[in-house]
Amino acid sequence: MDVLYFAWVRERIGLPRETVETDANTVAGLVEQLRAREDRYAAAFSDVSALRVAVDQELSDFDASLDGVREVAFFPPMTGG
Amino acid sequence: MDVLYFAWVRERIGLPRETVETDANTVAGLVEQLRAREDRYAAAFSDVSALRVAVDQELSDFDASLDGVREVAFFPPMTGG
Amino acid sequence: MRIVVSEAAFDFGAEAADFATGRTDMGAIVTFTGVVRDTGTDALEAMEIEHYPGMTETALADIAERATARWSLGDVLVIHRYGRLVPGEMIMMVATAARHRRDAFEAAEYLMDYLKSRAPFWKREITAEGSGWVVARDEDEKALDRW
Amino acid sequence: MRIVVSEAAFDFGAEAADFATGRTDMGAIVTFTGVVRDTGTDALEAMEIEHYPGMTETALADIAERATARWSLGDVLVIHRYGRLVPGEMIMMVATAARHRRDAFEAAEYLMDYLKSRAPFWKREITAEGSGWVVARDEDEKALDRW
Repeated sequence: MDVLYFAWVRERIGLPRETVETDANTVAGLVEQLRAREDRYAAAFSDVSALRVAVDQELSDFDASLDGVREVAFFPPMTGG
Repeated sequence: MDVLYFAWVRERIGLPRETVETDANTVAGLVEQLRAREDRYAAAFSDVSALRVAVDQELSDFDASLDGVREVAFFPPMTGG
Repeated sequence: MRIVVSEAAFDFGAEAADFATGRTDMGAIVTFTGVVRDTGTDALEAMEIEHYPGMTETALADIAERATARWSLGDVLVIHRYGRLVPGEMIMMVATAARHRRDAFEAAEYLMDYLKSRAPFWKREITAEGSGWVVARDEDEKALDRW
Repeated sequence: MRIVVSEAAFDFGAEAADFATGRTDMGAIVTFTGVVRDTGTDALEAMEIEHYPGMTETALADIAERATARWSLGDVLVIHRYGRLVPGEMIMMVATAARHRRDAFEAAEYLMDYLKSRAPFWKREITAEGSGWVVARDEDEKALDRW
């Protein structure tokens, strides 16, 4: 599965995207696994209430299933316009 | 005093402006005198609730005083924009 | 603030670009443009707009000043035509510049609501069947209650 | 409906004129333009806008489609830039065409409110003192409650 990071999430983790092998069933499960990897992931995911997630390029939430999902993206609240 | 007419008020009376000698104290008094002149005036002023008035180029009302006034205009509700 | 009352057509793109360009203090620009619309059953040939020279300019400036007093605006533009226009022609435009988008939007809506019912313009529609004055709509008068 | 996501500058005047010209069925055209604003204490040198290629276009089209479903609109235009912009440059624009002005205004405000908080853009401000991500404002999130 491709995992993408934007804005300060990208900066904290130090890369814009990576391929992740995971057996997590939900976004929250994936976050747990990433957080356990290294300090930079722990720092990026320390407060998930400050994060938003898109699943296959659609805004979603942390309870969302990863079944059949190809792309998950994490980022701070958007500031368009 | 100059009296101006716009839109269908102008059409009913048949002229866009005229000079009127009046001793009326208010717009309503002027309307009474005009209405008494001829049928075309009576027709134009038959229902003053359908009319608006400007006194010296400011929107006003039929109670307004004519003291020192140089120009009075009668017209239907405006349709700008 | 700029107020233009003119029989001639205006260049909407150029006016909008001019108004929006070169500002570093105003983040939000709103424009509204009114276009002569071919409304309904009888095809519209033309719209004739009568106005009250002298009062028109004052009334528009007064409406723009009240908007400026009420919202935090950097600039206001009002252009309104009179005379004969055909469907597709632009009748008028307003533009507002503000630091924040809500001010720019609300001020533009306010300008439009007041232009509709408080600026001395009268529209006459000309169709193949004849012509008639556009009647002021109750909902346009009621729109002023918002403000 | 036209959605443009681009690093290049757009010509606001030409886009606005294009959008507004040649319509005889839509009487009301509203545009909103966002300009990079030199906000405050530290002079802004540039704004960098990051986005999510692929999702951005879909998200903008989805917002525009929801506006079209909700109001009676003849057309919608959304242009949004990404990359590095300096104060005074235009970040984005929306335009709406409707028969009636209320629809055009409300739809444009709706588009802006959703663009602010639901389109995948992130802004970073660069000043002489350093740089920082623009933080989403609570009031922008609350603005969605209107709809």
